Amino acid sequence: MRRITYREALREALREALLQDARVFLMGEDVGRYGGTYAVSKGLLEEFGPERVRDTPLSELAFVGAGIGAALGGMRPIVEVMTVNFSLLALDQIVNTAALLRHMSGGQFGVPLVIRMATGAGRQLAAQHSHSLECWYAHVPGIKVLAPATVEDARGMLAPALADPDPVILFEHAQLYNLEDDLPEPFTADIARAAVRRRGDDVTLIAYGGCLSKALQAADRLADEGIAAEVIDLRVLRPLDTDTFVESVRRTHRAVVVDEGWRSGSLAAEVLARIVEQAFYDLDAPPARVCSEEVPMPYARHLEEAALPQPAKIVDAVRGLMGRR
Amino acid sequence: MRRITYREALREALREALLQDARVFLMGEDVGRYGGTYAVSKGLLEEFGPERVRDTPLSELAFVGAGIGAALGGMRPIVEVMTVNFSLLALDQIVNTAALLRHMSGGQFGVPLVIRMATGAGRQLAAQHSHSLECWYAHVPGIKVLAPATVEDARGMLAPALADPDPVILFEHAQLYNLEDDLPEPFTADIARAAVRRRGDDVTLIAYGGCLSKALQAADRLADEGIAAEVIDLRVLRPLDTDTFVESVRRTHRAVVVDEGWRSGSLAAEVLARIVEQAFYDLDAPPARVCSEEVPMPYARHLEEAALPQPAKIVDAVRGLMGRR
Amino acid sequence: MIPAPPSGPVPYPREFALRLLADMLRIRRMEEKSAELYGEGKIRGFLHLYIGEEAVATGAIGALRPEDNLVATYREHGHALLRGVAMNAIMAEMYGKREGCSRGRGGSMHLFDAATRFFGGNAIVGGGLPLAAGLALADRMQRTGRITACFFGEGAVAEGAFHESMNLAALWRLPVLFCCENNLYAMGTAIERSESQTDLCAKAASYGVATRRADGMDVVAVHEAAKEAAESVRAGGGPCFIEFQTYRFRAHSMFDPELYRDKAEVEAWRTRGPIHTYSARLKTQGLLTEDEFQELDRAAMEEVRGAVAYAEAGTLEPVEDLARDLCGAGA
Amino acid sequence: MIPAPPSGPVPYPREFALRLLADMLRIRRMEEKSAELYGEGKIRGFLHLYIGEEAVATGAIGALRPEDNLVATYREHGHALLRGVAMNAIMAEMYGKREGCSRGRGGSMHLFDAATRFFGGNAIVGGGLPLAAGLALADRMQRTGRITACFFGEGAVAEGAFHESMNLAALWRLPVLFCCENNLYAMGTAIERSESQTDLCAKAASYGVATRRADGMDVVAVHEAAKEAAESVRAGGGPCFIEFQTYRFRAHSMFDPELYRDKAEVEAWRTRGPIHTYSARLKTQGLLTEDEFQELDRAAMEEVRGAVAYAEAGTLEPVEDLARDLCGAGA
Ligand SMILES: Cc1ncc(C[n+]2csc(CCOP(=O)(O)OP(=O)(O)O)c2C)c(N)n1
Ligand SMILES: Cc1ncc(C[n+]2csc(CCOP(=O)(O)OP(=O)(O)O)c2C)c(N)n1
Ligand SMILES: [Mg+2]
Ligand SMILES: [Mg+2]
Repeated sequence: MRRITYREALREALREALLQDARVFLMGEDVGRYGGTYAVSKGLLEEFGPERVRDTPLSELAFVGAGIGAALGGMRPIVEVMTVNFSLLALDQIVNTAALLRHMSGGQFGVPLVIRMATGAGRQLAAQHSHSLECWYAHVPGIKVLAPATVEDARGMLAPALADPDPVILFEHAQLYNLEDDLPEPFTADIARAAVRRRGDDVTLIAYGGCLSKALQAADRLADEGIAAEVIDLRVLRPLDTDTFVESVRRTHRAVVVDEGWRSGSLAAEVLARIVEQAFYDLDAPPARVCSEEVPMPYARHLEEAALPQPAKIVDAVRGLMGRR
Repeated sequence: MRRITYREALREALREALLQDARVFLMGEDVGRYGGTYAVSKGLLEEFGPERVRDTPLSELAFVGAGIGAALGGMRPIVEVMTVNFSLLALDQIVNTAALLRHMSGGQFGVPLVIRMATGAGRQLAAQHSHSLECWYAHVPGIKVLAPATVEDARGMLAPALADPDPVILFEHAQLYNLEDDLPEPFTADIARAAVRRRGDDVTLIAYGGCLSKALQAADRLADEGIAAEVIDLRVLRPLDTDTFVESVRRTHRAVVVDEGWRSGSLAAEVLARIVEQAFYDLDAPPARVCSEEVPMPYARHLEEAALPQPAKIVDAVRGLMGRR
Repeated sequence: MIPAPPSGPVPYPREFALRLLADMLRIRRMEEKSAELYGEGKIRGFLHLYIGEEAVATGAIGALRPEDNLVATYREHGHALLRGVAMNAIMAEMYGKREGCSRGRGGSMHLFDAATRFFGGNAIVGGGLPLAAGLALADRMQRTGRITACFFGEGAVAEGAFHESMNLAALWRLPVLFCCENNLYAMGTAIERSESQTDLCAKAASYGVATRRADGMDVVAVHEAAKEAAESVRAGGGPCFIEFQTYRFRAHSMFDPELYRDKAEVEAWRTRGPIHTYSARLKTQGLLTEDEFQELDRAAMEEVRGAVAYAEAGTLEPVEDLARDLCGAGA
Repeated sequence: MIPAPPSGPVPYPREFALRLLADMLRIRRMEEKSAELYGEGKIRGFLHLYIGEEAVATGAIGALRPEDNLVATYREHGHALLRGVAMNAIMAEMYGKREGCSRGRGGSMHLFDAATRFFGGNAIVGGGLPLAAGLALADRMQRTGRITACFFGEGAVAEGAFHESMNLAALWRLPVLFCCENNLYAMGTAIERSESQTDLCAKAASYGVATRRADGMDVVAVHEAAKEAAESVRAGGGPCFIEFQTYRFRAHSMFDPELYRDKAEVEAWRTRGPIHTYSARLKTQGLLTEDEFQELDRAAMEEVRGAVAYAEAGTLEPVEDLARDLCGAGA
């Protein structure tokens, strides 16, 4: 049991991977000399050298594609795209090559690649630097999408992601890097199942990434009102672990999905759809969504806060489901 | 009343726009000399010249961005991206500039741009040439997304799209270009509402683009079984005209959403979520989705057919809802 | 090796010569204050300072006409100011106030101003280049006689957007003035580690574009290069690319620990500082006295004080207006 | 102006000289048959013929070693065949049969073969270049001594992917042999209307990459250029770019009405046809008789007949296996 930050947990995982497997290398903008935009890879260049901790030019399309090629060539690349906002420039390689290659080649060529990127808003970085597009990636067959929301997952998800024979995308919410928590030993290293972060029988709150803590805060407030909320952390955004949240909703008969993405076409819509498809007759009320307002993220703090999901909005949504307003 | 093809309807609309507004020009790969990949712009170069029917190099990111700049500069560009598959290379400009600019600039800079692209599968073009990513675009605030599924909409949607002060994306399903139908005079030119394409009281089938005809075929077969299906064509994918399909479902108490996109995170998920959020207590059964299988589109015809939504699958889904199997 | 500090006579009438100095001081003082305010939490988000690079925006924008278009990056405070955006509106924007030039929606990285055709403030590296090509295309098709100045850092040269935009602009002979601010680093990445060809003019020339190189620490060299280039672009000679060799004195952003360069290098470049070397030249030429310099500096600080007061007194956009301006009127 | 047809002595031992001819004939006959089968509806989707350009793949791939990597485009039937993919497997793939080299999943544009390190068949223009850089990076890091040959058309040069990949390969001195097949058109767009700089070697040279130009209609010129380039790449000299000047005799794809070029131009280029000009040279040199030519041609047609029979007899992937190979084992 050690107390470390999410950032340190990610760094430890990277260091372990670099130490244990000579095929592993880290590549991306400013991962080396600069120490990583979020200081995640700080110190790794000094320890592993510029071949294995490789700074790239500003060329998202090419270095992500090069990561795919290196994976095909026998390496186990970890490509950092800095933030999801810039990953739009690399989407063609991720979708049209990485995701399709194995199936399209009749099973001959797999792409054991890990792509890391920061995601999300909350630091007043405004419209172009605050996207949450996890749902886009979670839509694509052929890739796995992970969203570590805890220090333990930040530490534990990389190894199984690297062991996976297919492309895995790791979304690190920018608000979590400074999160500090106890790291259990041994820590779980699972990339298949969702996790129940809090038990409750009255309503199921389903969240992931940066919204998990907001759901937990909402659950605390609801407890004061005598409402026992179960909180589920999706953890794996593709393929979704439907059983875990459907089982919970069957028991609580109510669900609120919390998602930092824009509401329309959000991952929350997919979760909601699956709940309805599989637990319709167990529902006491229509499942609800708490998502971001459908506007580009504004710079001004009060506007950004108003645009994002907040514990109070989650509490209100639950009250609505419980017929308390 | 004239009988023309979807392709001819698009061409007439383009020609009309070029004739009526000197600010309008068409730009894209092979729209000129080649005559358009799908022959939509055939003859326009000869009539309007290379300035206004402008062939571009293979540079999706730059010529879409140039379209945005030209719109800012006072023109009314129509940019053709050939197919949605290649639009991934231009997504950064569409999302990070076109969609955000007006809000991010405090209302100072709007982008009156129309982007046309072919979408969808069905011609054995395999994994990289068969995407249906309308749902990704429909997720983004600041843009409008249209899906003309009829000859009338192919003819009527361009003018209002050009009149719109913001970016509008027109998805033309590649299977529709040869569709022939009567063009009513006057034709509707609406880009705000969904359309009821067939009346029925037993179940609501909701589709768009290339899936509309499949839903209508399914409705015919269902009629033989004594099931009266209402068929709704979404037409506008963003902002969704929720009222039209919710009103219908309130009446039929059952809904099946048909979408060529991959099931997880599909636009169908959003439609389903809205139905549940707004008509939960009117539903007699959980709404269902008929989407594409979650695999890269295979080349072999029998596999492609198996991967796509088909009338038979829609009929089965409806039977399921009606408790007839 | 770092070249000798800019020197030599300033070939301008006194009034214009002093205006260049005053403008550099206005940018410098505004940004020093911004950094301070960032420390106090009055300004948030990312803040990219232009300190050390002022000669580039000052000399280059001085070569533009009021009707021209300007496209900049996230390091654009100086460009906005010299383009004519009021310091009050810039400061209010960084405060996130409704009186800001983007109504508080954009912040430091997204300054916009329709009145001066300042198309912003783009936080996607290379994102402004296609836009500039498009603005120029619109001007060409409408025969406006305008040119579009597009500023970007040397780091953007590695992006596909640079390549595609240069080719489009050259192929269609669009009136774009590509202003590359080569400050040797992209965040922590030195140009040697991002470009196989570090001669950026050679790179740009491969598109068949006219190129120029100028000492970005010398406002005179910058202005002369920009003037000639702007003329050739305006005359229909097609796009022009200028590499301004400059240096960033401060960190990339307020989050940058600056592990990638040593203080000595920064200090050496400071000896080439655009403001003190230029004022020294003006003095030796007898165009400027120390008192006059102090006067200009005081005026700049006065303007900054006024801007801060304006921003402090600014109001917040009501939360109900969050979705305002998402769509245009009649949409 | 179209250069004179390739001529001059063939500097190779008879066996190798004839193998080059035989290989060009194999590609030609295979594709002529494919076009026929497309007409019959046996092959569907897109079909991009290489007819007229055979000398490029033949001469260039002949310069590779079995352990090298090959990355191609959607116009890759010939590359796959000469890389060693059985014609049976290629034809079966175009038939969409399970015996195809991609199990019928890929079709004409997505031929793959792990055994010969043929990384396919990419239908995104420029999409293969980053991949090639990555394969080369893996080889560099693993000291395999392999090189990666990457084929792409001149149209891809305008894409950002070309720019970013050339820079990465040059910056990191990766063992990539960039083989640009300049057939003067990208679908209907002539190179003059897509490149501000039509001298593609000048363009590539701006990345500090070694460049070569060769007559792509002359298998000897192609082979010599590729051999030297491959050697320098293998020796660690960094990436090399070769422009092969060639021409597409057929339409871009089976959907192309060819409105953008006139028959006369095509006819003129046909006089430079890689097969008849080469066989004529061999004959004048006494390395080939008409009977021997007919023999090679018969053999090629025989191989094609066999491949068609194989494809016809092939089986369909059961629909239940639609999702097979979506994820790897242990995923
Ligand atoms: C497409 C993209 N990739 C990465 C980033 C993160 N980033 C912001 S500024 C910057 C460095 C840019 O350097 P340069 O172009 O030289 O401009 P400078 O900051 O030196 O003025 C990076 C990598 C970004 N904003 N956009
Ligand atoms: C990114 C992208 N844009 C557009 C297309 C459509 N397209 C397919 S081939 C082609 C022309 C490519 O020309 P070139 O690179 O010269 O190769 P060639 O076909 O002449 O061999 C185009 C525009 C595509 N496949 N990918
Ligand atoms: Mg820089
Ligand atoms: Mg070509």
